[in-house]
Amino acid sequence: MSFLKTSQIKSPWLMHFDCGSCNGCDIETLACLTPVYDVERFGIINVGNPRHADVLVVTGTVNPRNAEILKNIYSQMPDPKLVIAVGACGCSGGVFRDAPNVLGGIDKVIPVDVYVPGCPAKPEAIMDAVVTGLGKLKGILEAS
Amino acid sequence: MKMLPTVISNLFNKAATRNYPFFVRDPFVTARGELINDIDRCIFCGSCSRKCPSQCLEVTKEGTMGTWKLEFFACVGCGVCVDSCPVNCLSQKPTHRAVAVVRETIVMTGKLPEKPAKKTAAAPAEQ
Amino acid sequence: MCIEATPVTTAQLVAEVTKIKADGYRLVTLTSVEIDAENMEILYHFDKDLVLKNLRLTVKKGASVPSISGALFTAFLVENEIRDQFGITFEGLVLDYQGKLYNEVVQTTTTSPFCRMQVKSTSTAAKEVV
Amino acid sequence: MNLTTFYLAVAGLILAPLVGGLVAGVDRVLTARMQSRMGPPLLQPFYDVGKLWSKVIAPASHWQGLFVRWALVASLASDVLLAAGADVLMCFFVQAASASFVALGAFCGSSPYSKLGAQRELFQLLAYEPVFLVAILCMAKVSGGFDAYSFMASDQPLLYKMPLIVPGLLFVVLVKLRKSPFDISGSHHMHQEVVRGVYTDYAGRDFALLEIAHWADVTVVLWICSFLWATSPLAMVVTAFLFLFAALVIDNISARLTWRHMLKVVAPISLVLATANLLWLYME
Amino acid sequence: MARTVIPFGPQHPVLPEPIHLSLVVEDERVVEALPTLGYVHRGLELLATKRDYNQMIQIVERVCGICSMIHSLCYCQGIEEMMKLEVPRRARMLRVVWSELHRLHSHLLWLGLFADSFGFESLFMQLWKVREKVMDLNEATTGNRVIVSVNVVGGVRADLDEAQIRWIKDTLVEVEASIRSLQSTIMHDSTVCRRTRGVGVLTKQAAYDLGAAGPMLRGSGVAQDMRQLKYAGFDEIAFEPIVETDGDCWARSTVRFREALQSIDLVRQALDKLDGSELAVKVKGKPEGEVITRVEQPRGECLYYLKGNGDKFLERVRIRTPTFANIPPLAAILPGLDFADVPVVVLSIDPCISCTER
Amino acid sequence: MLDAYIGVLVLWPLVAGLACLVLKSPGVRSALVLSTGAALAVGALGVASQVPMTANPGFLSSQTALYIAEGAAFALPIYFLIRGLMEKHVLVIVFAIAQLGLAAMSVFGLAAPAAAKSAVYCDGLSLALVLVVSLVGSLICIFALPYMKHHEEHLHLKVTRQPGFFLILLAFLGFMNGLALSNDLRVFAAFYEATTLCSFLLIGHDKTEESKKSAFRALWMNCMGGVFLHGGIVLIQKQFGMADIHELMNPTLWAGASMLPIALLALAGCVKAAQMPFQSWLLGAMVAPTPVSALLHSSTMVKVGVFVCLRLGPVLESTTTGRVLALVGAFTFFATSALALGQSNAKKILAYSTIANLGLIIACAGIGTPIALAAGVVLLAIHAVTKGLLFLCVGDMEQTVGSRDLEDLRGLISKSPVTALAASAGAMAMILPPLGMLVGKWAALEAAAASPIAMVLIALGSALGVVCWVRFAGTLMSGQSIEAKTTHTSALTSTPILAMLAGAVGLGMAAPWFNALLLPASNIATALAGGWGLLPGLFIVAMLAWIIGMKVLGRQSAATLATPYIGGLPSVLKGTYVGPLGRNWTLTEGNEYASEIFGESKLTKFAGALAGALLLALVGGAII
Ligand code: SF4
Ligand code: SF4
Ligand code: SF4
Ligand code: SF4
Ligand code: SF4
Ligand code: SF4
Ligand code: SF4
Ligand code: SF4
Repeated sequence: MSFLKTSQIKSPWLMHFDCGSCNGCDIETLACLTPVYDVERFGIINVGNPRHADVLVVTGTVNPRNAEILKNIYSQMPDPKLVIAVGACGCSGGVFRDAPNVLGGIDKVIPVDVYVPGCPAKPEAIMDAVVTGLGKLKGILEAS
Repeated sequence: MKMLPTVISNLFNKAATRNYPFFVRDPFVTARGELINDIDRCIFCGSCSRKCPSQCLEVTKEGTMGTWKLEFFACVGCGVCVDSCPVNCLSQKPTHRAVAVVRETIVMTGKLPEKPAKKTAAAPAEQ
Repeated sequence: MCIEATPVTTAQLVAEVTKIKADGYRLVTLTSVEIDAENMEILYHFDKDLVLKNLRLTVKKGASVPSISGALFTAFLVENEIRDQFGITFEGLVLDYQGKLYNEVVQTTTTSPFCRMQVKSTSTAAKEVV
Repeated sequence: MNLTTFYLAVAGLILAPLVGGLVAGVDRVLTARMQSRMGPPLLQPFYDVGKLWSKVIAPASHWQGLFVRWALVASLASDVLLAAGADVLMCFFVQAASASFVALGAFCGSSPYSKLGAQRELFQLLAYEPVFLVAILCMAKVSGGFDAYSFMASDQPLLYKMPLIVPGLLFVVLVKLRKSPFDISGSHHMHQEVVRGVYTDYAGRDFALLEIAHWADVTVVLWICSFLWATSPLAMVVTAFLFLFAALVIDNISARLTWRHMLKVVAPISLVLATANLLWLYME
Repeated sequence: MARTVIPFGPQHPVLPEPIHLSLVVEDERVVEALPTLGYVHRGLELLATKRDYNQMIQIVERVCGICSMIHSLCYCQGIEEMMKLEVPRRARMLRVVWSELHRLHSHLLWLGLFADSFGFESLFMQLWKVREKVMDLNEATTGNRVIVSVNVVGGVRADLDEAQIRWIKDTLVEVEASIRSLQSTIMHDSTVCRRTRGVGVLTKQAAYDLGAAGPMLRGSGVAQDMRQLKYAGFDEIAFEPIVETDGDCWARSTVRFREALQSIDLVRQALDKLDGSELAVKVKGKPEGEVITRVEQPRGECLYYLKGNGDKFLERVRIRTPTFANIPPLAAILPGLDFADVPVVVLSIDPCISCTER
Repeated sequence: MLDAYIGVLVLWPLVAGLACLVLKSPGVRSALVLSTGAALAVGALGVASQVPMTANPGFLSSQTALYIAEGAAFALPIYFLIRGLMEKHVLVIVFAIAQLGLAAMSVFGLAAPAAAKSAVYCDGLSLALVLVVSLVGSLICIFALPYMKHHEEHLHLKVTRQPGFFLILLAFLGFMNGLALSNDLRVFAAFYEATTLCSFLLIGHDKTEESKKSAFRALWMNCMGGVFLHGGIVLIQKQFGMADIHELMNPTLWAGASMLPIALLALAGCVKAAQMPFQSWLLGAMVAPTPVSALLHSSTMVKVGVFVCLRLGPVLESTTTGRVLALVGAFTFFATSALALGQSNAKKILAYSTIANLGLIIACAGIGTPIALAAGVVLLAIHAVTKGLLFLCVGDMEQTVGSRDLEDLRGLISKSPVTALAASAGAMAMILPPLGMLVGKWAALEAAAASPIAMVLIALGSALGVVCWVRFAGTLMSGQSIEAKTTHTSALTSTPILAMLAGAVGLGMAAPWFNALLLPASNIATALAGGWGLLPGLFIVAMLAWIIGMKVLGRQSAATLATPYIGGLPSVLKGTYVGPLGRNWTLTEGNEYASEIFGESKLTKFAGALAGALLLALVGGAII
């Protein structure tokens, strides 16, 4: 693959959005950045700005209010982009599926590329998800 | 300035990083990871599904066959079902379940206990 | 088993709260409970030196209750929450989210001047509100 | 202009951004190590730029593309000037032009964070520019000329005569590298109240070019710092590295300050020190 | 004077959680501030109508992942009070162990985020590095790193053996040493003090009257901590609330820092008091009546109001979490701040919006 | 031929002005103004081709001319005195009387000085001023035509007051040319006073309370300047008995002599150039209609002050007086740049920045080396064009938007793109290499090598200037898109703007070739050996950047724009976000002025005191 394509896989900038999570998954996502897990090994930087992000990591359940935000930031990310739904909540609404102000998982609002089960998902699982997502991206890039 | 010694010692000591996918640490034996069902032993009593706080288990019986369905992506891994199973056929691996690119439900079927058990392969089906 | 709580009426409420505050209590929170199809209960929890003192107010659903946020600024959040969840309106809320604290009702028209409902600056807030 | 100058200029044009990229790589690896992490590969900054280059994204303003390219041209021009041994003062002004374009582009953006970042970028410019200028004036005073070659020609390290400008230069390096405590207008991966400040609205290809411009800038700044010990090319490299290293250490042992503090305390102090040095040179 | 409106959040890199502040600034000084909530609201108090009182344990644990253990503790204590259950001593002590381990990891987490809010990346990294050891303790002893899920009505469902107790004690020695080595940075570093001292001051009177909770209250000089109520095993444990008097961000962070060390001590005390009693008592019947329980979470006082009517579904679960109490004081100190200090001050209340909104 | 050119330069405007007064028709007025512009351009270029030169045109060299000049030395102060008495303005009265006293002493008390050898002396410096007056000044007068029409509509005047207004405006051009060219101190002084008069009348033109106040403030300060000037002249008359400016500016003449007269003249220059602490008259003058501000108070008249100082340059070189003057200038540069940063009133920004740049030129004058003087001349010329451009732009914006506050001009690019872009370009021309102002600043810095404190102050001031102008341009450009509703601007408005823009950019880019054009005497190229050679290279780079930029711009203008990043809250309505209560709230923007650091009142007091002390040192140093 050309340098440009390789670099797309070697530099996944990540953005985390807490979409109504209980914080359990948030702190595990954050833990990925810290010395013991250090995802910067894969070139991952946690950016706060959708315009710079390649990978959107979403934790938590969707409610009508944050669904708008989620849609907005997703649409502000440049293509090609990956979405990772973290935790039972992000995947399906988890334990809160039946709560009155919960619409369900992230895929109710935006397309999800990788689902990470767990409550909370372990940092290792989140790293697996990024690797899986990049594999998917690589496939797309190679095909193009 | 106060952080200087820490920073310098970090620089000259080994990094705290576990090089994860290339180096995997042994899991803690007690860790509550992936939920598995030894379907041969399951009596499809439904106790697990009634107790599950996430309501992600569904146990149904039809004729001589029983079905045990787990919506894994809603399971919170609390282990309540494991504790409640009368025949201890449920258990949790110490490792986490692999990530997936599609959301799937685990469906397992087995014979109801009256007759001698015959196993059917676990068949994951897409939702 | 019931918790100890002094019953109050809507009319007495603010005076009672002011009195409790003067005794050195502070507001912990309000709890709203549905008692039957028509009636609601609002419990006011106060604390002083780890001891709770409660007021119990019974009102009709959809009723309007005087807000105590004028006397105790900190009540504004929970009163808004109760309005969101149980539809009880509070008169004289210092910061009124108009039933939209948590729940979404998207409006696309208003572009009212910014922050009519501003929070006052530190010292005055402490003084005026307390 | 003779042929050698021309070759040097071309070398400056090509090498300076590469060096800057490498500096960024070293920066990230060392920073990670100081934080007890393994850190990214050394070439990570290049991958980042490659990635950004291949991203498809709508611009936040029609003008940004223009200003990004102007900033890049100005940054590269300042490298070329320096490589060709031109007047360092002019080289500095050209580089300041680059910073101005970056801020201007940010002003044209649509996000309030971008604009706040632009304001802060200007305040930073205000804080470090005079210090940097005075440092260059000191060098010129000692070496007797304003061009880069005369800075490099002195047989005694300039540092002997200008110890007091070191804090000032370090301040400049910290600002230019966008390092704590002066990553005020936009830091790179740390979380900031202004998100990424001046960079908030730049994205995709524009952002990649901006990054290259930034590399070129970093090279110029470190290069000018290295004049302090310009007895041999190796000494210059070592000096530049020491400045970089010091900046990284400071980054890792301090919290971010506010622009108010920078303008009211840090900038005046470093300027007074630098001025004192200048006056001292005149007293001699 | 030129005014700028800054929509701050709900998605913002410096806010760990979705809260929105509409800030009006002049020269980067906040002149008006209006918070907006609702981005994490799930309505889980109302799930009580769909989940029985046992299943609700898992739900309330997820009011917030960070204090999950203490939420379920509070809830279980309420149910136990309604059902008049006597929790065995070992279970009560184990509850102290895990709740204090939670406090410890929460405070380390917070100190890291706080450092991050004023741009001190390496301090953040260092603190989270230390915290990983505590997470390992959680995972090895309970089965999960964050949501430990150990409480059941009537006791606990996990136990510690001798080897584990020894291991916990050893690890805590390391953790304590690492934390202490960062003490001077957190409390005395000049750049840190620049960003925290005198910033976001809440006076003792204001803190009390505005209903502040936890370190926010104690940082302003009020010595109130729900652990003084002697719930769980705290009746047998020597405990004094930690108080600072400055009322600024520095005081709040110092309170939390000292509490982290105190938690280590409390864990040790509780471990030493483990006896051979049961882990849980048998539960019979259904909860009935009205009860209020209060516990101290890392962020402050948490209050549960539970009402049962003899059914397996509770009639009302009402949760007042500490951050909920700290939002009004926050709203009161925002105006007048430097914009750069907004995240620092917001972080200084250790905001946990997920529990605020439930 | 030369005499004819000079005649056109000095007399034509006066005649045209009088014609304006008599023939009140607007059409005729426009024709007169336009033709004056053309005539002045011809005259100026004619003179330019012959520089350096001397001449003795009759209307300047005859005894009559000298009588007129001496008469003016009485007449003008008497007029001021009368106005002062009517207004009971003590300071005006005092200074007018002092001027009268000095005039009397000069005419009756001392022996008449030897007349100048040639009545006209024109070197690069004079030529620069003549070019500025004739080209920039004329363009501003043309711009004033539609502007004043508009202006009077706004004010709902029944009877137009434009004939008188244009008389003064045009006459002023003539006076300025005369001032630049005359080589006799007495004639020079008469023109100097005449500009004071014009300024007074024009500031007070609107006859509002505020304008009256400002006019009188300008009057008393400039009268004070006049006192310094006449004081200097009297002393020179006493000391040397000479009036030939050219000969007087010979450093050997002054070796060992008292520098007091030079200090006084410099002081007069400082007042006219509104240096700290005399800046307030120029700020007050901003109440006048914008062409007036542009013409008198930024691009031309105030240049008289720096012109005087630059003239004194050779004498000042490496003297205490010179060094102190350099400090005065550098300090003003720094302090007023800082003040400009704290302003949101666009005209005030321009005013402060003008004072600042004049300070820089005065600093060059104080340094007095040939290269410094050359830098000063470059700055003088380029500043006039650039600042003139900016003033015209602000004038136009003011009339399109109805406010002169920078905050209200935000996003002007989408309302009136031509003006906004021209203004932004002007702002850039103030700070960017290789454009002229920066080249001048750079030369000034290198020239200031002898004066470390001045260097530091210049460094500070230049950084402040960058901040101020980038923010200025950024604010105007802060709209998001290129597509815009163009408001119609009359040709008489846009042509001067575009011409000035071309001038500002072209002149700046042409800096490398100034040597040949303007400054044969002081060869700036050799003085700045290595550095100067860079400029053509930079010029090429700039052109390259321009081409790249235009291509990109062409491509970009088709792109659809992204929604703004605002924490996930952008609303479907442009310029709003979905905020509290689920409503759309307006996204207001404002600049930061760091008012606790750059606040006007505090800073002015402090800096004014310091500058005052410096001026005392200037005079004191000269006496000792
Ligand atoms: S999956 Fe579990 S830990 Fe994650 S947000 Fe949901 S409840 Fe919290
Ligand atoms: S064994 Fe258990 S699950 Fe089966 S019927 Fe009996 S009580 Fe129910
Ligand atoms: S582990 Fe918990 S959530 Fe998962 S299936 Fe079992 S009971 Fe349900
Ligand atoms: S409780 Fe055990 S035996 Fe019963 S259905 Fe579940 S898994 Fe099967
Ligand atoms: S400061 Fe600039 S060069 Fe350095 S790592 Fe960050 S973005 Fe790259
Ligand atoms: S590190 Fe913390 S503060 Fe920074 S973006 Fe992540 S959650 Fe937010
Ligand atoms: S304050 Fe609430 S959300 Fe935050 S950690 Fe505590 S319980 Fe959890
Ligand atoms: S707005 Fe402009 S044109 Fe109108 S009256 Fe005022 S100054 Fe004159």
